[in-house]
Amino acid sequence: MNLFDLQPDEWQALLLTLKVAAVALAVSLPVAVLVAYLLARTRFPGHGLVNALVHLPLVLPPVVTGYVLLLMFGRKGPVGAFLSDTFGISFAFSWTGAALAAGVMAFPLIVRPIRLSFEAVDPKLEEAAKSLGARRIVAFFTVTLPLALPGILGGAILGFAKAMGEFGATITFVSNIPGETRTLALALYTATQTPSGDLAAFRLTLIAAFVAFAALIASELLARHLRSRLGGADA
Amino acid sequence: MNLFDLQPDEWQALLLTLKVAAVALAVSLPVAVLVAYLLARTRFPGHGLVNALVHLPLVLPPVVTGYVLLLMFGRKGPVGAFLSDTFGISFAFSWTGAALAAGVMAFPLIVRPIRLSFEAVDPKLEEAAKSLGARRIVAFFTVTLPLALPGILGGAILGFAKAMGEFGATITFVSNIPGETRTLALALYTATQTPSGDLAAFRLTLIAAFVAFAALIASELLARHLRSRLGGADA
Amino acid sequence: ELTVFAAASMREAMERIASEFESETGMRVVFSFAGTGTLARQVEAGAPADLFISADSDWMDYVAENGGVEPASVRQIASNKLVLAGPKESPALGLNAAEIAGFLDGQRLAMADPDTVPAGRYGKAALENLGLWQSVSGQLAPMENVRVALASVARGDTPLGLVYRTDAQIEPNVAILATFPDTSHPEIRYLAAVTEVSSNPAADPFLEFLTGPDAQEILQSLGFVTDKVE
Amino acid sequence: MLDVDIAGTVGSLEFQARFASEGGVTSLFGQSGSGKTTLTNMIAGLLVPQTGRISLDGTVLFDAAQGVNLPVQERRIGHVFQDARLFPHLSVRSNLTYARWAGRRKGDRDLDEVVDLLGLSTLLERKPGRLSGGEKQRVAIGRALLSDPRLLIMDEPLASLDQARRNDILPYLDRLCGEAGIPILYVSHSIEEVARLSDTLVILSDGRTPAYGPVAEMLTRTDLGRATGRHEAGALIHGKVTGMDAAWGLTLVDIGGAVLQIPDLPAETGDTVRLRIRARDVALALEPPKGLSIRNAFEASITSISEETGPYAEILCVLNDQTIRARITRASVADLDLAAGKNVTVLIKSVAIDRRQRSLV
Amino acid sequence: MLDVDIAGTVGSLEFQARFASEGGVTSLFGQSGSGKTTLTNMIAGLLVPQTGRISLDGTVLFDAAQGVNLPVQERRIGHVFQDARLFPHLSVRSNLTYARWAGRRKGDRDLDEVVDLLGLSTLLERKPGRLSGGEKQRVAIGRALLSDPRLLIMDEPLASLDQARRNDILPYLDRLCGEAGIPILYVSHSIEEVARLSDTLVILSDGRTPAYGPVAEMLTRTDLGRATGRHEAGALIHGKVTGMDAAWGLTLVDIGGAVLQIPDLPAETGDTVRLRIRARDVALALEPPKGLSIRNAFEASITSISEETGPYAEILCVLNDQTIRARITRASVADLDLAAGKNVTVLIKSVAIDRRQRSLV
Ligand SMILES: Nc1ncnc2c1ncn2[C@@H]1O[C@H](COP(=O)(O)OP(=O)(O)OP(=O)(O)O)[C@@H](O)[C@H]1O
Ligand SMILES: Nc1ncnc2c1ncn2[C@@H]1O[C@H](COP(=O)(O)OP(=O)(O)OP(=O)(O)O)[C@@H](O)[C@H]1O
Ligand SMILES: [Mg+2]
Ligand SMILES: [Mg+2]
Repeated sequence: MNLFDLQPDEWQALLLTLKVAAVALAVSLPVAVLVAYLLARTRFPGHGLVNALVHLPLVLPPVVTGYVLLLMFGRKGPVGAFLSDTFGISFAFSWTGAALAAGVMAFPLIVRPIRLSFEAVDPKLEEAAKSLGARRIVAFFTVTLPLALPGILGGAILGFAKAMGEFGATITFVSNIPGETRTLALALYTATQTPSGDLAAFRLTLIAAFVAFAALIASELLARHLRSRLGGADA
Repeated sequence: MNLFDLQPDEWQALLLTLKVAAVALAVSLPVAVLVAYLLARTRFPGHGLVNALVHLPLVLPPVVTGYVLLLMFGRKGPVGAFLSDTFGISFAFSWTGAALAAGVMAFPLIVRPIRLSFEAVDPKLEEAAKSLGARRIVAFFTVTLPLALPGILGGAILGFAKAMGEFGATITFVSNIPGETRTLALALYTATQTPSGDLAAFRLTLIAAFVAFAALIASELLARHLRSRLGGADA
Repeated sequence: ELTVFAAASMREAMERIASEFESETGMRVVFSFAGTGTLARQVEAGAPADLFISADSDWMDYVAENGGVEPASVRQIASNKLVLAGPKESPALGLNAAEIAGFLDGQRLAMADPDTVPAGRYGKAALENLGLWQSVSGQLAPMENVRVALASVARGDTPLGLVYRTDAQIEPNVAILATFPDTSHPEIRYLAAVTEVSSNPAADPFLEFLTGPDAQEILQSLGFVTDKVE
Repeated sequence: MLDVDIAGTVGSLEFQARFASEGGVTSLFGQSGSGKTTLTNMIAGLLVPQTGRISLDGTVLFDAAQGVNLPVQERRIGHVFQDARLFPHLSVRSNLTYARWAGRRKGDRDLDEVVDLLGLSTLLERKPGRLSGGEKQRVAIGRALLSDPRLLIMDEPLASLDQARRNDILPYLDRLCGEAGIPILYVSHSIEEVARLSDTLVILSDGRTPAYGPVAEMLTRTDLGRATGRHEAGALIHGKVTGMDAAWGLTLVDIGGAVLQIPDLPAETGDTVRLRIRARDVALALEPPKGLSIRNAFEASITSISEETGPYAEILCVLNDQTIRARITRASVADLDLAAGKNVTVLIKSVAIDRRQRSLV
Repeated sequence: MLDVDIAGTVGSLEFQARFASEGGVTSLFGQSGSGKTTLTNMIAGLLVPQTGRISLDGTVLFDAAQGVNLPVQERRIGHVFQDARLFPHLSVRSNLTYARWAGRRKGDRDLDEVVDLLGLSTLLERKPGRLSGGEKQRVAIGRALLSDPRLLIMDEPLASLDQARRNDILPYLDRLCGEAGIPILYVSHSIEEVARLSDTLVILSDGRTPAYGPVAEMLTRTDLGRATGRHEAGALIHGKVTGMDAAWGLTLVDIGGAVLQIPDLPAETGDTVRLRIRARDVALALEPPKGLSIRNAFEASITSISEETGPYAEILCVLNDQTIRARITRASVADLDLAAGKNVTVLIKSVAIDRRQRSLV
């Protein structure tokens, strides 16, 4: 068995992992940007509570988060039942559920760097935008957001990496179903469950590391590009 | 059983968790600051490799990281054997090992926000410091580091939360020994693994959430203080 | 296509049985392996599983009571033995405090977590029953599952592990140093049942197949005890 | 037009400002730290005063009593900030046109025209981080000019520009104000610029506005010496262009009772012009001198002589009802035996009244 | 003292600069975007030229051929940046003393003295974010002054300061240079400042240094009109204080062949002084006039008359070997029938030569 020849089930797990991580990121990133902006630039009642909720998945063991998701979004859970009855959307034991778990677990990691970046954008530039007639939302999209891009990228890469490696919440929430929810991390776990699985586990580790490495390189290149767009200096 | 009366074993787990998270943070934060600075401000051969290594614990399932730690720092592992022979330090099955696992897992989360903050410090201010006679290291400690404090705080709070909640690597590396390595996360997991453990799990969740909440509030206050020290505006 | 939620420790056996079943009936079986507790809660939550295979009777009772599986369909498919595993070429060990303490020599005894993993609960019961709990409980290394405990012994991080016979048998780097008498612990029962949500016509045949001669032979070859199967 | 009467506390500054201006250029003049930027920020809506009222052209921008506080983006005030505040991620071109594509301000001012005026044509694709100090400031000016403002606030916009560039920009601002009718609120340390450009002068001192009024009046007030800077004291006189001397490039301006010859004045016969004549450029003689290169000499009578401490004396002379201010040594006052009521010949070098010293009214 | 001969490319600018100065104040003068900041950054070590050599006081700071490139922190150059670059997290006091506690620069200049000079005493505990524009700039000046520099680079340091404050700071820089012997490299757009302060003037234009030399010489060069700004053209003359007229507050300065009366000159009998006399302040007469408030009149002979286009003529006169420059209308040249070689009476108002126009040598 050649080390660099992926088996069909490895391919499956790899593609599934990329799909899950990508969808998790795609869905949670906009929400994270919004939450980060609210946390950074506004004071509202419940500010502290939102902040704490965002961080909760980090503090709790993933199994608990997965269990909470199961209780909420499971077939019989209040949210799950509602979504399934109203929109026909079901997260239970499907890759969408894996993406949900990955997204929730990655959320705090995405929010924090973005929030820091928003806080670092000089409000004077937003004032300048407003004095030129831009409404708050326009100023946000034309000034604040572009200037916070390095942080958004940083948050995204942390979140993507986390989503790729998420294990505990995923296996608890959507179980370990091949082709549906068995991502690389879960396949790796499965491999370790038999004595003969060491080689398979090693191969899977390499695959995961390789993908992560590729994603990081891409993000570094993008970050460098972003920085050079700023002309290497502040105005 | 009163909900707010902690049981002795809950107390034990809580204190252990705080100890483990605090030590993990105390040890990894300085290293993270150094690594973040190198990644942000220098180009050296192996830059990409270091960056990838830092993120690896995030991408791999925690169990794998725990397993690697076991291979390296276990009694028979190369580093573990060396440390134990030379300094009599052993990480195996002790709370120090839990701190090591928590530190390693939290590391990427700490590095990223700090790195972003370093990148956001205007190099022109460092130039100004040098023109006033400050050597690079002095400029770092008097200008760059203080200006990156919000990011360092942000990284620290992410890292602390992660260290508090770390589960997979810890249980794999140092097992789940009450009083020694059974942190809140492991105790919580333990509770969920028995059919009758729901109430205990709920209590532990509350405790963990409460501690995290307290830590977040503290960090927010500190961050606000930092920002107000800057007079609310850039120079 | 049949979906089976099975305890992770059964992986090797289940995959072999499934391929046998597939070649006989043409029905594909898909497994989700995880800890018994995890799976039990999922089955309770209405997971799209047809069969649930538990490594623990308490969890199966729990699921049956909470309407996860059809209580009438629960059946035992195998049982197991507990052993003490040590490095290869170690001498056999007597199940008494002195010998065990001597062998451990201050190091830890790896076993599945008595608080979370069925294997750990059985192990604890056995140790208590033999009057050994007092002396070793301070020296335990409770692991997330049996495989991790066994690997720890195989690597030499711990000199001794209390594990299932099935696991110890396949691991080439360890030897079985002692076997616990069946009477020292509650019977280690592997139970299978059809879930409430299953409407798959192949569920019953597979359940049947598990207790059939082909499956039992496979289980036996992997070290499971099959003589008590109904 | 612009009516301001506000008060509040900003940091350590007790702020209280009151002035009104009738359009044209209103200059804010005061020492560093006197509150000029604070005042402009309040008018722009970036800072909120505690009490008072600001109205522009009949629109109430702020009224504490009525709870009105128009948001910045609805005030339509073009703001050239003291620090340029360019958008570092946008090219110079996108910075200049920001108000159009992000602020939905149309405006009919031509981008090319502004780019030419400010000499930015080779810089359009650059990011602000790669501009020099003066270039940044010019982009900031252009950005505000192109935002179709109802009022233009300029906080020391020309501080780091060279004289040649200032000489290009100032007449443009003049035109903007005159032709397009956009009032300008101008912050400057240079009394030359202020005199050259302003219609109304507002003095700021320690967060207060001790005086404001038409610039001609303000510049002849001797009690404001400290604020306006004695060296730069002078007077504004009005005149009417009566003809040209094309051969020598001189324009003849009738100031009522005398005709001045002024080089290089871009005005037509019939125009009314405003000339600022600095006290230090005016000499006095007992009788019209002969064989002198100074071309403008006319008789006027001394209305007052204020002998300050030090070697200087300030003399106000009146010709018809125009006031001229002269600054000579006390020694000369004594030598020539000058006194109030006496008639003297006022001498003004033609070249002293140059392009920077006058403005079309 | 400071020897610069460097070349390189920065962004779109082809850079090539060569000049030498013998200490004192060296001014860099040029339009916005001409490369002044770039040049100062190269001297400070913040930008590295491709080729060439920079030496200061015998120490080689940079030499491409020898591979020498002294790091910024070892050059001991106090730098007042065009953008203030204050440390936003430090109080004004900590900013001012940064070089002492972080740069291990001792220096014997007194903090209080600098704080007083710059009027910062009430601001010491503030953070830079709460300062006005001019206040920031003053802190930046103070910080550089207190860094015990071997050379002081000041990039448009007074751009946003009012006249009164400038008048306080300029003499201090003078003293710094004269008494403490610290050379200053001064970037400015104001020819007044440059003339007032400089010993050497370096003209920068499009990244090149077309001319440099002693300031007196440079200011009388008519070929540099565009660079120095015609309006501000003038000449420097040297003189010796021969006495005081205490009653009238006038100082008598012998310029060799004539004695000028100058108000308010802070000099002692016996001092040598340098006076800048702007061409526009000089009038010419055919014979010594009577009854005129202009006190300084002396005979000189015309060496050249350059009639430019437009209404003006530039006339150089010489008295002994001092050159005086006058600017009058072409009309007057014709009226008075002036020509090279002719003797005329030069008239200079005493008040025109005021405190801003002269410097102790
Ligand atoms: N955020 C702030 N907090 C506290 N004090 C402030 C703040 N901003 C400005 N000040 C103070 O208010 C006063 C007025 O500041 P302002 O910026 O309006 O001055 P300015 O007239 O524009 O001065 P400059 O000509 O130097 O720009 C100054 O003394 C300044 O120190
Ligand atoms: N980082 C950069 N990249 C590209 N071009 C630059 C960069 N910095 C400056 N320039 C260009 O180099 C030229 C010289 O810039 P420099 O800052 O030295 O000008 P300056 O003489 O100081 O002008 P000012 O008086 O406006 O401050 C300018 O045309 C500027 O646009
Ligand atoms: Mg200001
Ligand atoms: Mg510059």
